[in-house]
Amino acid sequence: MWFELNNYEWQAIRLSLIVAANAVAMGLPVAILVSLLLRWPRLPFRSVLNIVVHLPLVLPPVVVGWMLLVVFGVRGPIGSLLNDWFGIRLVFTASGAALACAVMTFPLMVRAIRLSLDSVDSGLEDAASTLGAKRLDTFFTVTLPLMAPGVVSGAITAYAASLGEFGAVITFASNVPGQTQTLPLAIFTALQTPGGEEAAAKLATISVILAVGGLLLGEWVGKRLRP
Amino acid sequence: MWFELNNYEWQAIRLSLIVAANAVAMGLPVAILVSLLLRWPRLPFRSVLNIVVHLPLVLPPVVVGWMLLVVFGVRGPIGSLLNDWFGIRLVFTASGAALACAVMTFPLMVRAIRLSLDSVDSGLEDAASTLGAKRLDTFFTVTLPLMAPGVVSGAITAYAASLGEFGAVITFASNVPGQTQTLPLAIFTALQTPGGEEAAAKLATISVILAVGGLLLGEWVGKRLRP
Amino acid sequence: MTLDIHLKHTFPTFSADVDICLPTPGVTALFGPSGCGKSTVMSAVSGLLKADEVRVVLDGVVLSDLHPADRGVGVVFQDGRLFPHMTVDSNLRYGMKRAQAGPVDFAETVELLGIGHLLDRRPGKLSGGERQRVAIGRALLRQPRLLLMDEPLSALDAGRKDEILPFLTRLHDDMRIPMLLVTHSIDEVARLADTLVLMRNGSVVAQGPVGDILTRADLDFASANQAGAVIAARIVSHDPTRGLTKLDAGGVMIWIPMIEEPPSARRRIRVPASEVSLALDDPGPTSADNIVSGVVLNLRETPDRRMTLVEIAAGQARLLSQLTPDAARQLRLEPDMPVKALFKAIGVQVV
Amino acid sequence: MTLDIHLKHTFPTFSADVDICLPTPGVTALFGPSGCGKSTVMSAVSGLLKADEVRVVLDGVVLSDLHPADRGVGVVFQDGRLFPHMTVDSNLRYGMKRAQAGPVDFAETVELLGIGHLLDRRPGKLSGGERQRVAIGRALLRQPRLLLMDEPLSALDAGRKDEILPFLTRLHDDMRIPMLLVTHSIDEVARLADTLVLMRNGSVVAQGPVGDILTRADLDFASANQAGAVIAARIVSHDPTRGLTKLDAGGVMIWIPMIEEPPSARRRIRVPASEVSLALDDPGPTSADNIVSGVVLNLRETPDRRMTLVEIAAGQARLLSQLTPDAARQLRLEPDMPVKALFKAIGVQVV
Amino acid sequence: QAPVTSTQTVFAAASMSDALRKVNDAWVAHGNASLQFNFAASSTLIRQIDQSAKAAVFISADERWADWGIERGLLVKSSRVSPIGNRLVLIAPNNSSLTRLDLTKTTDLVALLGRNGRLATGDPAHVPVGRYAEQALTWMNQWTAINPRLARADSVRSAMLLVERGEAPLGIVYETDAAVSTRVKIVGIFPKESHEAVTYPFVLVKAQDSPDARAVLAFLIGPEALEIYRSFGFTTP
Ligand SMILES: Nc1ncnc2c1ncn2[C@@H]1O[C@H](COP(=O)(O)OP(=O)(O)OP(=O)(O)O)[C@@H](O)[C@H]1O
Ligand SMILES: Nc1ncnc2c1ncn2[C@@H]1O[C@H](COP(=O)(O)OP(=O)(O)OP(=O)(O)O)[C@@H](O)[C@H]1O
Ligand code: MOO
Ligand SMILES: [Mg+2]
Ligand SMILES: [Mg+2]
Repeated sequence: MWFELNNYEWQAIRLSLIVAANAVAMGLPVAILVSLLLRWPRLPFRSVLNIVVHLPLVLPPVVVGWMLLVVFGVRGPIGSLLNDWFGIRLVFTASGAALACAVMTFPLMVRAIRLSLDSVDSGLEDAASTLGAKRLDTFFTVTLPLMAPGVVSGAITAYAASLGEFGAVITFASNVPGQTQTLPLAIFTALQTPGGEEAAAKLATISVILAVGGLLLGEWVGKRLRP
Repeated sequence: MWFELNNYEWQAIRLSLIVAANAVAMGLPVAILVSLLLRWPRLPFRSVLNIVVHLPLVLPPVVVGWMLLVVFGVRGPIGSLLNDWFGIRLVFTASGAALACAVMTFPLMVRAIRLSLDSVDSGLEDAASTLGAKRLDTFFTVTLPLMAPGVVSGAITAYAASLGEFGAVITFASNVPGQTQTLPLAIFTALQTPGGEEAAAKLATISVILAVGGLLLGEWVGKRLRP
Repeated sequence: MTLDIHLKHTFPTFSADVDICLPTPGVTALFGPSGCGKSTVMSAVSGLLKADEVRVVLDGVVLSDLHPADRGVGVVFQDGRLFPHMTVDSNLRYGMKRAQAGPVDFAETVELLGIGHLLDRRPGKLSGGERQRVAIGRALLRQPRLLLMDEPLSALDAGRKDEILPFLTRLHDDMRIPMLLVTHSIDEVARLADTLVLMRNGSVVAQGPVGDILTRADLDFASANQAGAVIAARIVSHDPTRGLTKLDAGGVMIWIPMIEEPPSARRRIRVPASEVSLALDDPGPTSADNIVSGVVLNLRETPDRRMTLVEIAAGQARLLSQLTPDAARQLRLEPDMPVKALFKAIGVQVV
Repeated sequence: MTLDIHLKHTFPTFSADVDICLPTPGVTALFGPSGCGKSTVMSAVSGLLKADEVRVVLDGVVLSDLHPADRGVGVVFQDGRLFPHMTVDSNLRYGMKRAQAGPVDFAETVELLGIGHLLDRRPGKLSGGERQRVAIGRALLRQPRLLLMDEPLSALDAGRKDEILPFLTRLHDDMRIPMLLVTHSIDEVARLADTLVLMRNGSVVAQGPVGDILTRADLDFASANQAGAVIAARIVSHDPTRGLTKLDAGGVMIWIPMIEEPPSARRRIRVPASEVSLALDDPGPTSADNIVSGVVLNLRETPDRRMTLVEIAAGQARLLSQLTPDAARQLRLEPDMPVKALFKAIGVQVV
Repeated sequence: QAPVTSTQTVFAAASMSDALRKVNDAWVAHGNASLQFNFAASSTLIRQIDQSAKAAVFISADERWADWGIERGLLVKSSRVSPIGNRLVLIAPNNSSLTRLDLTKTTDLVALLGRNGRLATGDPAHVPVGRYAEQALTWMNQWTAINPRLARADSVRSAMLLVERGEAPLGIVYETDAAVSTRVKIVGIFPKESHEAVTYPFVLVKAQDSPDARAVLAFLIGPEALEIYRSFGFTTP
């Protein structure tokens, strides 16, 4: 049957979902934080941060994967710390794939969140502070709910883009079936094989179905959040 | 010198800028239109359109390039029409590269624009209509300026992402130095060549500089547009 | 000619069912407690509310068949709705550019509203009252054939109001632009409106000429200290030494502080019931410039028994006086009894 | 105890330089034309305006050293600022949850503001006046130690105002919460405020007890028909048959419509100058329930020469009467002359 | 022979780009019009030719895609030659304790990898170097043991990067790539018989077959070009 899936394909689906979900879960809080930082006009090195945030968007995915390897590899500045202190190795693991996706989709999240953040009426935050809410309290009860459409949109974009992320994942996490072989890697592998078009089409269809699920969820949440 | 560029590299820079600019120029009006359509809740096939818009985000770039090749190739349904009627060939041309970038960045544009569009106060559009402005007039004088932050953000995201777009471009437009070899393709080619890392790093740096120029322009325009 | 409004609309917890027929040109005040549906009526007339059932006819033209942009209706929204991305100048000119040339002049309007120094500013940097004035200007400069104003003067000080009200009156008198005005101020009603529509809970409780409605003791106006007589008058002569102008109000001579109008010009005046004292005999030297002899037409005690409203016929004019029920008893007032109505010249409002 | 406000701030085209010292607890009205800087002062006190120079001291506590959240200041903003993503209920409880328990009761406030049926709704679906009432409720329930209200009643009808004003008075009287109130209504000033600050163009033109300021003829109040005497009075007795209550106002007996207060309770009353007529002799039977003998203290003609304001001493009380300059001449009024001040019981406002 | 004045396009595996640019310089020096190149993965290139891209010559990094193109009738079968090759080598990071060893059927690569180490190479599913590695490992009877320990990269360069960064203690790459890296050392060379010869097939594209195209192909496999390939480390017979 056309829609029979082999074991590796099931694994790829499961893995893709896990990786995409983890990428969003990892990236979103940081993206919110960075958006808030960037909103603050007197932040030192503001433009540097802004550039760094956008790097993954600008550079070819393979280069990003390459840079991740340099930074998060066992010999990299962060990777060696993670390895020495916690025994965490990211390369060749699903967490590494999620990290690659999180990094690649990070600029998309930040852009969406900033867009919403810019449209938050600061008068409402002011009102909250006269009602006794301190900075964090105001953030969680007023700012965050009002910027929620951007957060949701950013999360959904990141989820969808993670489902399609190829270059950075294969470079950083490599293509280990069952561990880091997400759907796009499986699709790519199929395409690189003479006669693999049908398998590729099947996997691409699955990818689209997974994404549509996320989109619908996002639209639904977005609608509920709108005041 | 480290920063001496050969002819091909200069061409890649020029081409990347042209391709990115064209991608934005092509994609943006359509993205605005589609965003407006999607805002209309009773649009028939609304969810289908929504899914189609997001496809390029979800699918691995190579697959998108592949689909473009099938649709816009000289044997494809649209490609053959363009070829027969106007003698336009997109595959293997700079216009094709721009098309690939436009398609790949389309979901990003639509998402940004919709986010801004959702935060436009419809009361202001109402006010415009009582002042004698018809639908299009209201759109251009009220809605568009108020959603401008999203349009600008979408354009900048698309520009930056176009500068980094690899898979779809190399598949659909191929990697012809001076014609379709944009910066990411040149970076890829350099990386594939033994000892090409330095050249790749140089090109990546240039890519970042070009992107930063766009980002700064975008921030500047965005700031001027904010009421 | 008339403005007819038929509206039925239901919100989850509120429904409006309104039939209003108003003479045009004229100024109609919509009056009623918060949440009674005034803004809802305005939205329906402007075409912005997609009401369940709505028919608006202005002088034979079925407005409700037209797109809001084609209705030629100028709206001052309760919540301002200035375009935040445009300067004050662009806001003001927005409707003007899209309308045919009309009687409302840009320079004059800006001058009168005192917003000349704000033209280059964005609405975000205006004070509340400044915003409201710009909103009024924008609606006027749109050269409307019908003006809808939802509490247009609520954020303005008395001085500014005193400047704007006569301008609105002139729009009405000279340019014959009909207006529908939501206000909570009986003073504005009296000074501007010909017709009063009293709403409550989504329906119309009373509608009619301002004079009639304001003197009806069964409505809330009397107890709210807002009753008064509105009388059409003609200028008879000026007395510069005394600083007074004599009016003929239906055969009764009434003195008011001098106004700059040629003799025989017609003005409407309002004599608030609170200003009018009653006496049985000539009271001797007093500060009341006007001592009008009349006959008690009727006495009405308000439901809360705190006030008696006495209607007095003097010539063709009707005056209203409000007093304590006790004073009415002391004077033994009863219909057809002759009385003197006393009131000061400065108590008379020229509207 | 006092509330001291020192503020210097410059906007591109406007600068405020304000020094205000107000007695607390008490209600202070900020009064002045649109754009004169009232909201700017409010923002500085609440801490939301990062002013060039600002020092706010409330009863010895330097508020301006505190974060806005710690100032304990309840604010009713001119532009509402309800949280659009919360229900009315959550809006109301937002500040309450973050404050210590206090004297303002949720159920009572909701009841009084008439917003009980709106609790589950989002602000986007409220009428203008409903929004304003929720904003008032939110600020009150925050249990403030200082209440700032920027035109809190502007969108409300007279009936609703009449319900809310006494509640605010009670907050002031019973709970001793000081208030700073921006309003354009002299009626609200008279009914609520002890102290009046008159602003113009970013500076304070006059400040002092309401009674003093309102009777000053050099200010705009007189010409705007807003002058009046505010007098402290004590209830002497009730006369249920006549429906009147007798007050002792500094030795002068004044009748007002009956109020439900025990004898010897103290109330402030306001006698608008427009309500008071003057006569030289006893006028015979008249509707004026109050005929007070007094002595002319002084006469002031307004700059526009349309009105003469006469101050009359009667016992310890001061009354104001406004008349045309002509009437003043006719009566040959001059200082120290004995006169009768006539006014109706229903003309007296209990504030 | 008369110089070629028409623009001829060569579709070539990306790893050939530097060498081919040099060859083009020589070609131009003979008075011919400069060649146009399209560098990408072999699979991408042949698919583009399938969509009637105007290529004169196809240079694949992998015999399989040449076979596929010939089967589909895209390429001129008779023109196929494989003039250059490469050697498959085992590499380790510079600081590795491994010393040069002879790779034989008995070399225990799993032991060399240590407990958790992975062997980096191209994905055998589609990257040529990975397929040669699979053959070699199979020859050594270690494929089943090593397969789960592979780090499958999308190109030989990515595989080498994993070794350079110390993520993988061992890698299998081409000699040409290992030669230019200063951070890896060649630990062993796989014997010729352990895998199919690493060759780069050059084929004419049927749709663009012309005397000019044939002249280009002839030059690309001619002695002058071969000298250039050698200088880049490719082997020639
Ligand atoms: N953000 C700003 N930038 C520049 N000017 C401002 C800004 N905010 C207020 N102003 C100006 O400062 C002056 C005082 O404003 P403020 O809001 O205090 O007036 P206000 O007394 O509250 O007036 P209103 O009764 O109309 O609300 C006004 O002239 C206004 O135009
Ligand atoms: N979008 C809405 N959804 C539900 N109810 C609404 C909506 N808009 C208004 N209402 C309700 O309809 C009623 C009438 O509203 P409307 O705005 O017409 O009142 P209004 O007379 O203008 O009051 P105000 O003087 O307070 O502005 C109110 O009870 C209000 O709560
Ligand atoms: O085509 Mo390669 O050079 O084996 O990655
Ligand atoms: Mg309303
Ligand atoms: Mg203000």
